[in-house]
Amino acid sequence: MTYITKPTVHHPSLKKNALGLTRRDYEGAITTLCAGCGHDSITAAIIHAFWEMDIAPHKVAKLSGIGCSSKTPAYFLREAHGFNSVHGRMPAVATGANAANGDLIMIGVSGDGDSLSIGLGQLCHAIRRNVNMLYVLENNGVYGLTKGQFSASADPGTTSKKGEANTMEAIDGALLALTLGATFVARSFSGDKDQLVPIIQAGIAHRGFAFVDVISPCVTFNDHEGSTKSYAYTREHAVEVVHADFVPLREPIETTYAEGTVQRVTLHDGSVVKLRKVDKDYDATNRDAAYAAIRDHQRKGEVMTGLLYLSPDSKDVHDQNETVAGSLVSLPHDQLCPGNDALQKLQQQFR
Amino acid sequence: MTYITKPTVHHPSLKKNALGLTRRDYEGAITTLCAGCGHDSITAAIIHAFWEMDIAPHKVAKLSGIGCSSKTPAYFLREAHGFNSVHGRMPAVATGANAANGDLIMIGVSGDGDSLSIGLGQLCHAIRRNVNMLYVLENNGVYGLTKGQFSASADPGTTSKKGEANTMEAIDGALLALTLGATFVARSFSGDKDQLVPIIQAGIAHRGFAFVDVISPCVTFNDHEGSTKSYAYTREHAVEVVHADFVPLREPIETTYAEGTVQRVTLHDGSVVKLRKVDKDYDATNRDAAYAAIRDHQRKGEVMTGLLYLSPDSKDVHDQNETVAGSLVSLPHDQLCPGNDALQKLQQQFR
Amino acid sequence: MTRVNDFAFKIATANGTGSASANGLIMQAIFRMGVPVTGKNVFPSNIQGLPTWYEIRVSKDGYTARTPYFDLMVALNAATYAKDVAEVRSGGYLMFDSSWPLDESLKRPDVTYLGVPLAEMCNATFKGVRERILMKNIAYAGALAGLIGMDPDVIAALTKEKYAAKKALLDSNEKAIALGYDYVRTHFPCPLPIHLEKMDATRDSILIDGNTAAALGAVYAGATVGAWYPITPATSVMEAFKSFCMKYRRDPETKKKKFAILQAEDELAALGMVIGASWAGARAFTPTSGPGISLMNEFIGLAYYAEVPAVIVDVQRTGPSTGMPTRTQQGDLMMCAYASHGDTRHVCLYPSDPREAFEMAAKAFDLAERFQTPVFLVSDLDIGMNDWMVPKLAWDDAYRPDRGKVLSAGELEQARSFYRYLDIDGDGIPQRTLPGVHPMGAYFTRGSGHNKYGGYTEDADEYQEVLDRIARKVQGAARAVPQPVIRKTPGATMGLVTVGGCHAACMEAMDLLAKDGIALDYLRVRGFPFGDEVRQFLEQHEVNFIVEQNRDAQLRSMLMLDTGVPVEKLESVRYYAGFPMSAHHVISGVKAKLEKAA
Amino acid sequence: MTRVNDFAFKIATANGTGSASANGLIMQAIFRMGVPVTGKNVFPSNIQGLPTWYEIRVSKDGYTARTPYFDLMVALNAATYAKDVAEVRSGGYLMFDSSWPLDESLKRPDVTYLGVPLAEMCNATFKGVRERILMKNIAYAGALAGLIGMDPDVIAALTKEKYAAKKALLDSNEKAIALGYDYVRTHFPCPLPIHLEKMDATRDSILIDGNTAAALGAVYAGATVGAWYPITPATSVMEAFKSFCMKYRRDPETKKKKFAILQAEDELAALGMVIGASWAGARAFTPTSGPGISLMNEFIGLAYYAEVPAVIVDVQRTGPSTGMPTRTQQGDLMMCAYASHGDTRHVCLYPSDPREAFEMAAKAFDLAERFQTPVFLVSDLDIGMNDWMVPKLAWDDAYRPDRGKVLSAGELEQARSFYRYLDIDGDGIPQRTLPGVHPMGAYFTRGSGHNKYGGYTEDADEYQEVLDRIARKVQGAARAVPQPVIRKTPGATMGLVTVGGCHAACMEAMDLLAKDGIALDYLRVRGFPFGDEVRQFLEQHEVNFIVEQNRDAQLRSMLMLDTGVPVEKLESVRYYAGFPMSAHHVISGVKAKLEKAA
Ligand SMILES: Cc1ncc(C[n+]2csc(CCOP(=O)(O)OP(=O)(O)O)c2C)c(N)n1
Ligand SMILES: Cc1ncc(C[n+]2csc(CCOP(=O)(O)OP(=O)(O)O)c2C)c(N)n1
Ligand code: SF4
Ligand code: SF4
Ligand SMILES: [Mg+2]
Ligand SMILES: [Mg+2]
Repeated sequence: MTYITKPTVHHPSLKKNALGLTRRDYEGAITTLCAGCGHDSITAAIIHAFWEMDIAPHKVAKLSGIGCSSKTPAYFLREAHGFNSVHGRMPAVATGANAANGDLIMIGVSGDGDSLSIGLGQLCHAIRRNVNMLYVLENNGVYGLTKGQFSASADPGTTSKKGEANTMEAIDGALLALTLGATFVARSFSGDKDQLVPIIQAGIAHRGFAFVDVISPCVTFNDHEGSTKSYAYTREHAVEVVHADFVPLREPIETTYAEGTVQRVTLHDGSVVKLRKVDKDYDATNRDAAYAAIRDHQRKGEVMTGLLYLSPDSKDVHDQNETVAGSLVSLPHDQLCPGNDALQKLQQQFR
Repeated sequence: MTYITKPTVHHPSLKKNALGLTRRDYEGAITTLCAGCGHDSITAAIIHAFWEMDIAPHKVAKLSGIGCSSKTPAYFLREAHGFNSVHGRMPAVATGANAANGDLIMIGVSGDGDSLSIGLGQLCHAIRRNVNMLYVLENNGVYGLTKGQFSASADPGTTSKKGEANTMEAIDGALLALTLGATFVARSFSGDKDQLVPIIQAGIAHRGFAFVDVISPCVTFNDHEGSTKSYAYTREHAVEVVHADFVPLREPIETTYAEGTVQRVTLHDGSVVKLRKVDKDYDATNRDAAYAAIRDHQRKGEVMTGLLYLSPDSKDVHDQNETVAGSLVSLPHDQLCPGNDALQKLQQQFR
Repeated sequence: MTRVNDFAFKIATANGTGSASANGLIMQAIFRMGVPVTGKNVFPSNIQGLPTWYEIRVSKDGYTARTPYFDLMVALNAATYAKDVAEVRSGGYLMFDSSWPLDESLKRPDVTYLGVPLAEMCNATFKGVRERILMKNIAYAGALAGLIGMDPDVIAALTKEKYAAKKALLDSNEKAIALGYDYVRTHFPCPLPIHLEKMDATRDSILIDGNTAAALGAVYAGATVGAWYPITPATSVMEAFKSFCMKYRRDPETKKKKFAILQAEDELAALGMVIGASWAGARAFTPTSGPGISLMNEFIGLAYYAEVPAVIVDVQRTGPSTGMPTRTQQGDLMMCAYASHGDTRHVCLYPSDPREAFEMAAKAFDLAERFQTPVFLVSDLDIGMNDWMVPKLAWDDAYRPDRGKVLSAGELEQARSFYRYLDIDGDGIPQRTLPGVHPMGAYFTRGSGHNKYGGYTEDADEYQEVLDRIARKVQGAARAVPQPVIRKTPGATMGLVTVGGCHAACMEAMDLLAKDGIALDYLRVRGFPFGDEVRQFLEQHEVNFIVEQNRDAQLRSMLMLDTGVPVEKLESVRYYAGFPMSAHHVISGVKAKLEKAA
Repeated sequence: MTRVNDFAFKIATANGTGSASANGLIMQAIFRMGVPVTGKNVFPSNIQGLPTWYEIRVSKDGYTARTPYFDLMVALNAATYAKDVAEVRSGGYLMFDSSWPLDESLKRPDVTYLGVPLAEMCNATFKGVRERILMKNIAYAGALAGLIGMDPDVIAALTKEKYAAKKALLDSNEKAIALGYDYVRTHFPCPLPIHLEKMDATRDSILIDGNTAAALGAVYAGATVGAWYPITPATSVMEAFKSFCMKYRRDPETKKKKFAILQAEDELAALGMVIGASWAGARAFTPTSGPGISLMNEFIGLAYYAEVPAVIVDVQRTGPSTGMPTRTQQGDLMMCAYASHGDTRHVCLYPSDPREAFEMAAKAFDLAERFQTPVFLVSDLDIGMNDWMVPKLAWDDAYRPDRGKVLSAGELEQARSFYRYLDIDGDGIPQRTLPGVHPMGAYFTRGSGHNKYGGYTEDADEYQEVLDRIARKVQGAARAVPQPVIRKTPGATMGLVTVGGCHAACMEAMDLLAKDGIALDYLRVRGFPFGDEVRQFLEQHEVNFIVEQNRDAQLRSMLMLDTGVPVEKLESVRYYAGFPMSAHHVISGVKAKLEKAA
């Protein structure tokens, strides 16, 4: 029962962030996922990322669809409003929430079934709209909660637990996002917290849709040999091309790296993402290069990870709409209602 | 009223195909679209393509969603079964029809609203599944039938008739299809019948999902200055990189072209597509090169046309499923029903 | 027989030719003469070239229902001549474009034919295909003006207003009007026996369609987020909302917007956006039609069970499936009331005309927030897209949105505890908090099983407790929705019961039936769940004629289920072939039932 | 008090630990002893680690309904000890794992505690975490065997059958069974007063779940295309269909498949595929649950209006919205009957157990093709996923599919004309053709307005003619759906009316009520539209208790609407908190109503 929250007794020894909160304050209910599920590691990374960024939990809205992955918002940020919506339709709910209150810090969590099958259209359109949110796709190649059917991210040739081979093309979320003009595209691995945490942080700070595809093995249904989404396979085939360091606005930007190995991207709020390049020639602000590189690695049987693409000039829904600053929710009624005089005047038109 | 069919009196002078049919025999009801609508030209190209391929009209199933474009199946092949389904969901209906009867020659017609908004998920999954059908996206950048709202293929910056500018990224069907592993991707222009007809023919012969994006101006709502889907704009900015000639199986493959300018691809049924390359280095069987080329042209403000990509080893739904040859519909019941003896035997398991 | 200010005429053209502005001019001119008038646009589901009609009824008594009896046909579409000729009332008139001869087979001896060479005159007067076509429309308006005696000054004034800024257009329009007007005045005895005379019956009224009015209601109620997917006949709701917002809702200095309109990728997404926005605290809505409601079913259930406000405007069209998108029907009554799997029941509001569409649209937001549930504004194509004469709209500036039990940061600070789904005062309505406001307000919204504390549950009792409370809550809305309109007739023992846009036809029918000695009490439901008043009315009458526009007697079904009144008391009178209901449908329906009983 | 072959027990574990095979073994052993038995799996909506229960009822009288009275609790999950202890009947037993001491607060004086050191014994006997956990389950089965007197030979035989090919596993299993069995035999007086004795009451029966049975029905009816999207509790329908097809439907030589299973991207697509396949002439179906039906609403309307066959299996779960996905309910009755906007009405079949699920699944295809309309097989989680004892299935080899009025190429060749939507013989059912067959058969299928010739129309009369015919056609199905089951009791003046899986509880309740002198006639509806028999039954009885598993009395609503019987005659008895209905729900419901009336 996910509403059994953990005791919140504080160990005085726990490290506090600028708000005086410990990591415990960013936790949620006890997980009900299988022991060893990749999704739980992502939850831990999310907790760490928010804590380190000194974000007040209640300023956050956490949303999801349906699936094992989509349960996880219950397991972090207990002081944030959560919305476990319907299968595959979280992007729309998030889009609406963001339209209403652009001040909310929004994180959406989804699975590969939720995002790439039933929810594919909504995901694509949220990307296209550039809704200001962090979108974490917890990608295990299967439908965990319905017990192990192939999802649309299952690679061709990958076998199920029972030994059946998938025959269809896989949908690659990162390629898809780039094709749709996403402004922030990353891929990581649930087992690589060092890589994942700064990506999440950059994604939160990014103004626009930050798409993060995280390979997150399903220990119960897709962690066997023959699976390309297992721990073993991912550990072996993941290749980091670029490592993101996230530097919040108020921290001074410290020491320089060797020329050419670091790329700096300043985000909308003044924070900086420093991209330490493993591949010297990789340019994380070049959409087409990113696409080609992902395909290159794919051909080599590798899974390319890191913050793959970041658009420096991202315009989110509100920028495009030219909405007034702040939240529409807090506008007083008299600013919204034209009043009876205006109505009477208007009606001259209708005569 | 689209059921008013044209008189089918035959002019003895009309040219006949191998079945003894004239082009008139491949027509349908009189169009109810606006005079000058691009969709009508595509209808004409479809009629021509089927006639020239000597396909018996009643062997064809023609399907569509909802929209001006989706009305067009009523205007060709009156002797073919037609299915004007619901908005955006034709791919599923086509997938089912194909699963039932793989012998049907299937053509789906859709619009950019139908395919890229409400139907985006279904289109993507039909591509991924590689359903054996020709899919014609009649792309005008607007919702014609609901009077001119921007569709998801409207380019950023393009203006509506009222002068409003679109702010969102366009979804490029060809790039999307390539990203999803489509086995046949083409782009053409309703005003270029010479280019379009052989593409349609190759698409029909292709075993798998043949995706054809046809820029098809909406004269009523999107043919003004400021539109990137107008006749004028498309005429000016379309760049053909490769021209397809379709050579049916039984015709001898004639004369050779200068080395390097023609690429031959043999289709599943033995037909050949000859690709006359405008750009000598273009390789229409290289998915990544095609993607990069489309993007290149896009950056130059050009619309790249032609048969952009063709996979020589396409496996369709039935290949993947390993279905018996022929249609499932015609299997006699005794081949489908295991009978009572088998049932009694089976039930030992349930005790 | 002379009939002043009491007749109907119909204009047959092809769509996409620009006749809309001519028809608008005619409507407005009659209205400004102080004569009650309504217009019904009968248009095809395509963009250009197919037959389209505009029907105008002039009624000194203020009847606004459609009438199928046309005294004058303006037959300008050769493709529909036969049909149009057949529809003229015996003794009536047919005006046609005599630039071409009319086939003799189309001539009826009981109809007077008025040939006006519109094309010929326009071709002679104007240049270019486009202008000639457009001006032919204005010319027929001019001809009509002459035939039925519209006031030339009113027309002149209207034209001047409209083209104040466009001198060239003004000239052409004036010229075209004169062409038609002068021709009929010289060739026919004008005005015809059916004609207009000035009255003073429209001073406090406006001409407006229901979609525009509903959009205004949303603006006035303070809706800030609109999400939609285009669909006939609901599209103009959002178009109007947008244009009103552009006018009233931009920061005077920065021009920044105090609203957000999201053109969603489909209807599922549109309602998802509304749910997200409402959850975040905005007033949000989505307009759609039947197919959209079908697609929204899953999300409707989520909003119901997770108790998220949402306003859904269903501008009904003829179903099932794609049906006839440009024809009207009341086919979604049941679906709106019970949409989604599992046990659900939804608050519905039923406007009967644009004025109620305005008022109820605003009301819908109050109810959605107060009861934390989806609320349907169940309109239809006839109300939504046609031009109705209604009393002027008024707004009470004292109005403040009823946000329901939303806890502020201060209240949360004070509270010792907050449990999202707890019924603290017995009305079945729990307290609600908005994201971003206060840590104490945090809860987890879900469509899966939850207990009254907001926790996930699979426990039978905990689950049932919440589900039962929601049933009580929605039943409670019966007292908050607009109460039925009831009109009693002394001595009546039978009732006439209806919903929505059938009102106009029922009003007229009752007057006519009364002349035949058939006295009826009247009730029009305006909200669902139905309240006690509705049940009592039905019980009090020996028999109730339930008048509605669908095949399956959906209103009657809902009345049976909600009030328990036996079917024997509920005689069904239906018309559902796509046109707005007319008085004659009601009258013949009632009479047929009475005869059967006798 | 000794109770032989008439008791119930419950096993509490955590899910994902492998208890399913132990429970299966227990069920089968009892069944093979010739003793009637049913099992109900109460599982959480997650994959591993949450509480899960398996309830087994042994009933020499063959009662198969759930009973909430447990004589013996096998409490192996510390997380639910308190709840589990509370559920034991006074005088009953509780077996627990005594490897750890039981908290004193959990002790009840009226319950006998039987500690078995399962973990301890297994840890001593087996190696490795996985094997220890798995064998602990088998050990509790062994212990149970000893306690309730299962036949050791039967168990031994079953184990041998199951692990015939896996010697090592066989050894471990035998060892684990012995551990439990021997322990209880040495420590407690075995068997307990509640125990088993051999009978001969299961010879002609099988143990099967409804989803497997429905899948078999689809195979036997000749379904070749299955499209689906995974959803609890419907998933196993397609899994079973697939495994049966792999067994029976592959070409003996090439191994090529005579079927196609499409895992769709969502439920909208799944039904779209079914419609496409049916239109092309295949028998096609999709299994789903409530949320899926909600999503399918638009396509359902298309199939209804364009008259395309489609078989939809709704394995209902607890709603609304996501609800409790692993609990049962009959919450979709209304939705299935009236899904989609506009006027629609759908043929529904209501199995009450797996045997009927088999028969009606097959029947559904005949009806869908004959009436050219969507047909719903309305099952539920209890029927679909639980283990039921039912009479053996039988198949009539003389069966030939009823394809309805499908014209062959030859017939088309002969015909002078073919019009898709013409009613040629008065039954409301038009003729149909398949694509690819003959040029004469070509027509245009559409969800937009069409006339009887299959042409597009916006004409009022043409539209109505088709819509009215469809209404007649579907009403005609009332005579073709399975007729109600009726059981009369001499002297009864009251009726008990129910649907689907409530049957078992009603049967038992009627026997018990009869003992209290309450005689009832019985009717179970099996198909919709309801026929005359149903109406007559309701009318003939002073009062009818309508028993169902949903909050809003959906069956009663449908009876009211479809038969016109007044609500006063229809007393609602409901249980809807997620467990299968028990006799006591029916009895207490009926008695409460009778007392109120008295
Ligand atoms: C409309 C609907 N259809 C089907 C389901 C059943 N369902 C629940 S979760 C799920 C798939 C989840 O897969 P994924 O998103 O990959 O999450 P995972 O469990 O693998 O983390 C499905 C099909 C549902 N809840 N709703
Ligand atoms: C569920 C649903 N929503 C909305 C509509 C209304 N509608 C009809 S056509 C259309 C858009 C068509 O655009 P497109 O596919 O681009 O076709 P075009 O008319 O431009 O050829 C829409 C939104 C509908 N028919 N069904
Ligand atoms: S089933 Fe897979 S995805 Fe779900 S909780 Fe278990 S390991 Fe994680
Ligand atoms: S509105 Fe546009 S798309 Fe539709 S028929 Fe006219 S020109 Fe073609
Ligand atoms: Mg997954
Ligand atoms: Mg379009």
